[in-house]
Amino acid sequence: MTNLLRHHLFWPVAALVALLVANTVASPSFLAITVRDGHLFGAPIDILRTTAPLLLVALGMTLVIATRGIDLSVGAVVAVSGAVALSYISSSPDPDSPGTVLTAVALALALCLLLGVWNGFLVSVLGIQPIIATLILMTAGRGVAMLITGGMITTVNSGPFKVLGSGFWFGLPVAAVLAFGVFAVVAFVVRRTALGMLLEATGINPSASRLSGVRSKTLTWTVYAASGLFAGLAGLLISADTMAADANNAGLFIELDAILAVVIGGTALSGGKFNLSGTLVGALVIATLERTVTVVGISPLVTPLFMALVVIAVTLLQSPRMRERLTAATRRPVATTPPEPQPAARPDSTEVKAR
Amino acid sequence: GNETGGGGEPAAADDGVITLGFSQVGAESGWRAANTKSIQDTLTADNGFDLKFSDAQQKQENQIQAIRSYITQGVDVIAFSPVVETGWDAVLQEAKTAGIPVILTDRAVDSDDETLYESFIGSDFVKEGEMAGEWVVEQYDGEGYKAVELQGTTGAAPAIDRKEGFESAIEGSDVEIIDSQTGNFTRAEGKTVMEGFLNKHDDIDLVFAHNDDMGLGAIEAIEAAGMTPGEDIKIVTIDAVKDGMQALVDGKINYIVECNPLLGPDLAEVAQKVIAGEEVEKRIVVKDEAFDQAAAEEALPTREY
Amino acid sequence: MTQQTAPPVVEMTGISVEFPPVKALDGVDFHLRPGEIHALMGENGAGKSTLIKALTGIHSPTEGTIRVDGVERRFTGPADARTHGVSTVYQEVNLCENLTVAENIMLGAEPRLLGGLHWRAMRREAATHLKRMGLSIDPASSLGSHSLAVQQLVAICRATVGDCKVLILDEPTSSLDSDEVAHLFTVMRALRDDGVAILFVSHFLDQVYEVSDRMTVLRNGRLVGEFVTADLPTAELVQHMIGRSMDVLEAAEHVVERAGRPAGTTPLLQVVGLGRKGSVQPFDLDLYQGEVVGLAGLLGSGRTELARLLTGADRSDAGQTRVAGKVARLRTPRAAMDLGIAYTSEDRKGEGVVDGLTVRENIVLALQARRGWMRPLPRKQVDELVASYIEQLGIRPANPEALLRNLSGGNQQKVLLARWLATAPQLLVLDEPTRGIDVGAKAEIQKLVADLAVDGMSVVFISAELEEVLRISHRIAVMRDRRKVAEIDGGGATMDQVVDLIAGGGAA
Amino acid sequence: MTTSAPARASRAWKIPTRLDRRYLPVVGTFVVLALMLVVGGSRYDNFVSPAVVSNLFINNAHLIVLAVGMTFVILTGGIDLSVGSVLALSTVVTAALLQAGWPTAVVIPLAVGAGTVIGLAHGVMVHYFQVQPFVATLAGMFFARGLCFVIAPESIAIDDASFVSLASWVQIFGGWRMSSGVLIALIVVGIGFLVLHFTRFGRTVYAVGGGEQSALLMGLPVARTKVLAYVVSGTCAGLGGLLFAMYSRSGYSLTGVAMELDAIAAVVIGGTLLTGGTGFVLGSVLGVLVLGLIQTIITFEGTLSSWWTKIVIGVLLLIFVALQRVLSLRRT
Ligand SMILES: Nc1ncnc2c1ncn2[C@@H]1O[C@H](COP(=O)(O)OP(=O)(O)OP(=O)(O)O)[C@@H](O)[C@H]1O
Ligand SMILES: Nc1ncnc2c1ncn2[C@@H]1O[C@H](COP(=O)(O)OP(=O)(O)OP(=O)(O)O)[C@@H](O)[C@H]1O
Ligand SMILES: [Mg+2]
Ligand SMILES: [Mg+2]
Repeated sequence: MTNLLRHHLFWPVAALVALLVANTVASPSFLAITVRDGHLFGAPIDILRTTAPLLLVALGMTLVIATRGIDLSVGAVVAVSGAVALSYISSSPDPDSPGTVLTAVALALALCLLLGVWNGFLVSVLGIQPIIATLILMTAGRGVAMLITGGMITTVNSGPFKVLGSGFWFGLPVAAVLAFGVFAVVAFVVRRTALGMLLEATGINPSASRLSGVRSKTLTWTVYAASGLFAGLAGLLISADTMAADANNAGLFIELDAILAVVIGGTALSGGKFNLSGTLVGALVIATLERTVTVVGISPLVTPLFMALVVIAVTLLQSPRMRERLTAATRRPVATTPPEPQPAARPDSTEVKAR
Repeated sequence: GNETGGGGEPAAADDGVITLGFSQVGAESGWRAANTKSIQDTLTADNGFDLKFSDAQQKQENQIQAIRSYITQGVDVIAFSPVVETGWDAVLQEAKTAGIPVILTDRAVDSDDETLYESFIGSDFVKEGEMAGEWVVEQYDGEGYKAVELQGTTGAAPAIDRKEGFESAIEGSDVEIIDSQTGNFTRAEGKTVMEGFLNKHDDIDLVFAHNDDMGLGAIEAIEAAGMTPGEDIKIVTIDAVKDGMQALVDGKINYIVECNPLLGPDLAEVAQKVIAGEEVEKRIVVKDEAFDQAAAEEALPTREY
Repeated sequence: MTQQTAPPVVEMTGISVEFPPVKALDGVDFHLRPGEIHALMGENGAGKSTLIKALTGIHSPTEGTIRVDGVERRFTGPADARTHGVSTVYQEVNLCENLTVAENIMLGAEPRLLGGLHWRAMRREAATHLKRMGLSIDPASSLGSHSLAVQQLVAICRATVGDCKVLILDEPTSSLDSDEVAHLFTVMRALRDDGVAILFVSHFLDQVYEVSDRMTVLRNGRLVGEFVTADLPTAELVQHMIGRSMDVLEAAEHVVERAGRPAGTTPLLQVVGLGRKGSVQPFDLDLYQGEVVGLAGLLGSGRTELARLLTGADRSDAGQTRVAGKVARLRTPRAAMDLGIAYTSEDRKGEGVVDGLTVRENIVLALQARRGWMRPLPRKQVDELVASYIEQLGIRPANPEALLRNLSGGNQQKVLLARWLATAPQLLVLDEPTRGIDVGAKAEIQKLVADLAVDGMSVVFISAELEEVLRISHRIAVMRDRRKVAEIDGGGATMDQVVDLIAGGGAA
Repeated sequence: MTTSAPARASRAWKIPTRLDRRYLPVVGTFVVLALMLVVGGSRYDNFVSPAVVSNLFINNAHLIVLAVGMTFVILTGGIDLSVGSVLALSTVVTAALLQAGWPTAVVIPLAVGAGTVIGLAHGVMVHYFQVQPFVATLAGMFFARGLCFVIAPESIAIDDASFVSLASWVQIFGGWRMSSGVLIALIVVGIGFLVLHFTRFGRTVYAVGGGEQSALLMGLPVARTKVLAYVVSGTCAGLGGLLFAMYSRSGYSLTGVAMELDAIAAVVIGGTLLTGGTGFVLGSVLGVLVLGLIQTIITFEGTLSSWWTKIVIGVLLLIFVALQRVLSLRRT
């Protein structure tokens, strides 16, 4: 029990479960999943699909936050990505050809990667504080997206592109498969290579890391680029979802949701130790929370209030102070054995000479 | 002319060119972009205008600042679409003192002093909601329809007014709104909210969306749930942008009430009249049509936005 | 001088502190009397700092009582302790680098004018405090612009401001040189004579013997006993501390092969006219394989700066470096690392430890960084490596997964050393590597350095402890006023000779 | 060995104290601001006129107050995302209560007090529950916005005579205009400056930002200081709301969306480090003026489409930050 309570994912998972329970109470068939045409359907599947873009953005955000940074520009990058891809498709003679769509996707992702590199440049080379560096792109990026679409919502009809939004692979929504797949790959790479540790070291003590030979600048640069790329992919999923590129509203406030997901997942904004599984749970919590508002039927007037209370509840329960309380209440008496064995051989030499 | 000296007295249109300062709310939607385009395309040098345009990015303080700046620059006419209805007395008073006439577009201001502005050109949001509601009642009254509502941004004037209009129109009929949630005027949120509704209720007959975009999002959700929009679930929206009209023609939307963004010509006309010293109407309600499928088919080819 | 009869001003009985699963203190009794300097002794990780923190309310003991002036108290924190006359200088320098020296000293007891801070008076008072400590720095300068040693002295100044009955100094002398130490001791004695009770922690036994009246020894979180300094021979003290007799204690005197450096071969590192404006004047230095070169100098003489130029931590703006005969540009620590040059900073907290990572991660950090992120060290290899260093250096707790921030100061230092040893560099630049390390481990490290040199590693060794430098070095470069003023052979050098050079009396 | 002390002394004092490094970012900001005025003045007629400069202050009085509060929080190493929402809440409270006929003298302290209470809640969450400031204040942001909607979703005009007369008080001297809002804002700046530089609380704010653990071990009242910093920020947001209500004579629940970013940007542009411990209130004021000036340039440009507006704001911000960075980097 104690171990369970102390586990860093306990409260986020508890929150997720609580939300699912609330939904099921409000709508008993909530958890039901049906199979239609070999595909899975139902609210949980919807949630997986709506989590997808947020998960991608939060993934990049986690890495950025690990290096003590923050990326406010992801929302704008989402908008740019959709705008580029859809503008390309809609202006191409054959929107239905896979070639067109692939080019559009590649174009959008390349541009977003570039935007990420730009952020990385400002932060790691010019040394501008991350929040301001990315604020620049947050403002200008949306302008660029609007410039591309002319401020209108660009709509396309393209079979291959629609697959991204509403297609199915292995019975699951393509968006979810993609996002969770990318997430898994990145998590694997980060944890199986030394990348995670080096990122954490950079975030905890940049000067010590530098002296230890960690290429902090390159790493910092890389995570911003990655964040841009993931946000770009998220932008494609979002625009494919409605087959429309809305430069004004696509990804609006997604940076806040992503940061919230990261924090709910137990990663501190002060950098250092990060926790990708926590981010995953955090993203699911937020997507479910949004769904809950509709299913439970909370009036739009009190929705922000409701959100605030949930966030406050989760963060308070997760706070170190509360954990202490809870673990103190459930702790077994500590064994009174000496801390650890004496080091085996200890050369008994000392310098006792007076100066 | 492009007088910038001193502020104070407006430079009368002695050279025949009217300098007009226009402060737009922002560029929050396709509708707004069309609105901006209409104004920019109409108030051209060819038509005898020198347009100064600024985008307030949805911030009242930016808009007040822009208006003040127009006053200092001494434009001939100021026009703007207020971000909010209230809070304009002080700055409008300044414009009045400076002798610069003010024209409101799209959204009204809430002020006791009607002399602060010359005219208000725009749609009547309550009326739009009513038109939508009336059509619904006319079509489906007596069938016990259960409706869900996709609201606009919480607190925004069109959202409040359209809701009010729709509700008042369906009063007395047996159409019932069983759920209502905000979709923030966007397709993406319209879709997610509709998904939620579909999870929760299995007896939805009708969707009333405060704009086309949310309606289009709802269509996606309904299709994904394996139902046919326009048949299994009827859809009524407001705005009549091109995409919405296309959906109406395709039978996925059943009825659209127009909210006309093409205010440019009206604005140009009123501005000219005001400068010429002619009397103008205080309230110019832009004629909003409503389209069913047949009307849409006819209108779609010439749709500008 | 000791007032045997005076009732203790601090009386701690049966104190236990736990950091599950570690029991850092187990039923420790401790008494501190007014007008005495009381040394708290023990190995790294024995629980000295923890005892101090338990007293001042940072850790709350699970058992035991604390009485101050006869009244039972549990302080809520340093602020509370201070209002009751207990002032503390903790082990790591805990001051605010972004504030001025004056603020760091006076904040909390600042002079006021019309209800606000009286800056002029504050600076004036701070200046007098600084002077008492023998420091003549500008009180209006920001603390961060000063070296660690100066900061440590400032921290001590701060503790003596206002009326304190109890002054606690946790390893205050770890980065001071003899000059400053002497000054500090004068101040401490003066305070003691005024009736202040002083608790003093140090790993320098000679200092302890010089200044303390009484000592309490801890081992493994348990009390060994309280002794009158004069009555306790050094050998016995060490035995109490490390828990075994000192038969095997060999004089560390000859740990280094004092054979002259291999002549004729090209130097491993050859530096000509290397310098940096505002930091170190251009200097020449040759380093041969298998050689230990000590840097001697006063506080602020520029030893650290020189070391940083050698290792790419700072960029030089003049001169040339050759590594193994080839011109090398050491623009970053990474570039230096790739050439086999490693540097441990003297600033353990700021530039050394990555305190949020585990012991294991800290040890492999540099090695891993050099391999690049794509080639992770195999887990098995890491575990073996880490285990061997934990054993070799006596790092405790011997748990590779412990967070570094939970280690005692001395053990953190050992981990840092392990990090660099793990990279097996050709040239290792050690800046105060034995800071805060206990007697046993210090000798072990000295021996290690000597062994490494025998195996062909070159070492640059900086220490505030001149004796250590003398003992270990083949050659000693003497620094004064940010200039290299002399280079002498370590074998023949005597203490007096070096001191003379340092102070500026010798040949420049 | 006695030679060492004087030798060291001479060296220490020799280091020239031209311009304290800490002031460089602020000076940088100031220089760039001046530069922008000059460039603007040469590009647009009437740009550098008393009217424009006065308007710069009048339009941004509320933001100045927000930035002052934000400076306190950021100096401690925290952040306050709620200020935009709290500002909105304060305008809504003001408008709603005035509409309900409450006297101005009661409404004003209530509106400001609402901010204080929310700030206090943030402080308690951040300090006692160790919730990260970003999250605590993000929750506060939702909470305040939610409260706005609950009180009144639609905008409420303020026509209370005494409030309007207070709001429309303007002093004019030769082209320069000073509104009551600007006066209040300047007073707040003055108080903020005095508090930060001449009180123990103020210096402790810096100390906490420099290192919370260190400040704690130095025996400084960290808890109180941190909580108080959020209280200051909350109060400033409440006051900012009041100023905004005076400025716009209305209360509206959607006011100040994303205004926290403006406030943060202003503070950071003004040379304050987000990691805490370094920065100045006056820098933040300069930061607000920079943002205001960017907006003014946009208006004067007069032909920018909505998207170019955004892009130009971004580019100006970039030029600005880069210039400031270059100016303050030239130190050693
Ligand atoms: N915050 C903490 N969490 C967990 N363990 C801790 C913590 N602080 C100290 N310890 C453990 O308590 C023990 C005693 O540490 P302490 O710092 O008191 O040693 P010390 O005697 O001061 O050693 P040193 O001479 O190295 O400074 C060590 O084993 C250390 O790992
Ligand atoms: N007593 C002092 N007065 C003024 N400045 C000092 C003093 N002591 C040190 N400094 C400052 O310390 C810095 C140089 O210290 P540095 O660390 O390079 O020397 P060091 O020889 O390595 O001494 P340390 O023993 O502190 O490591 C300079 O910034 C110098 O201004
Ligand atoms: Mg210790
Ligand atoms: Mg040094």
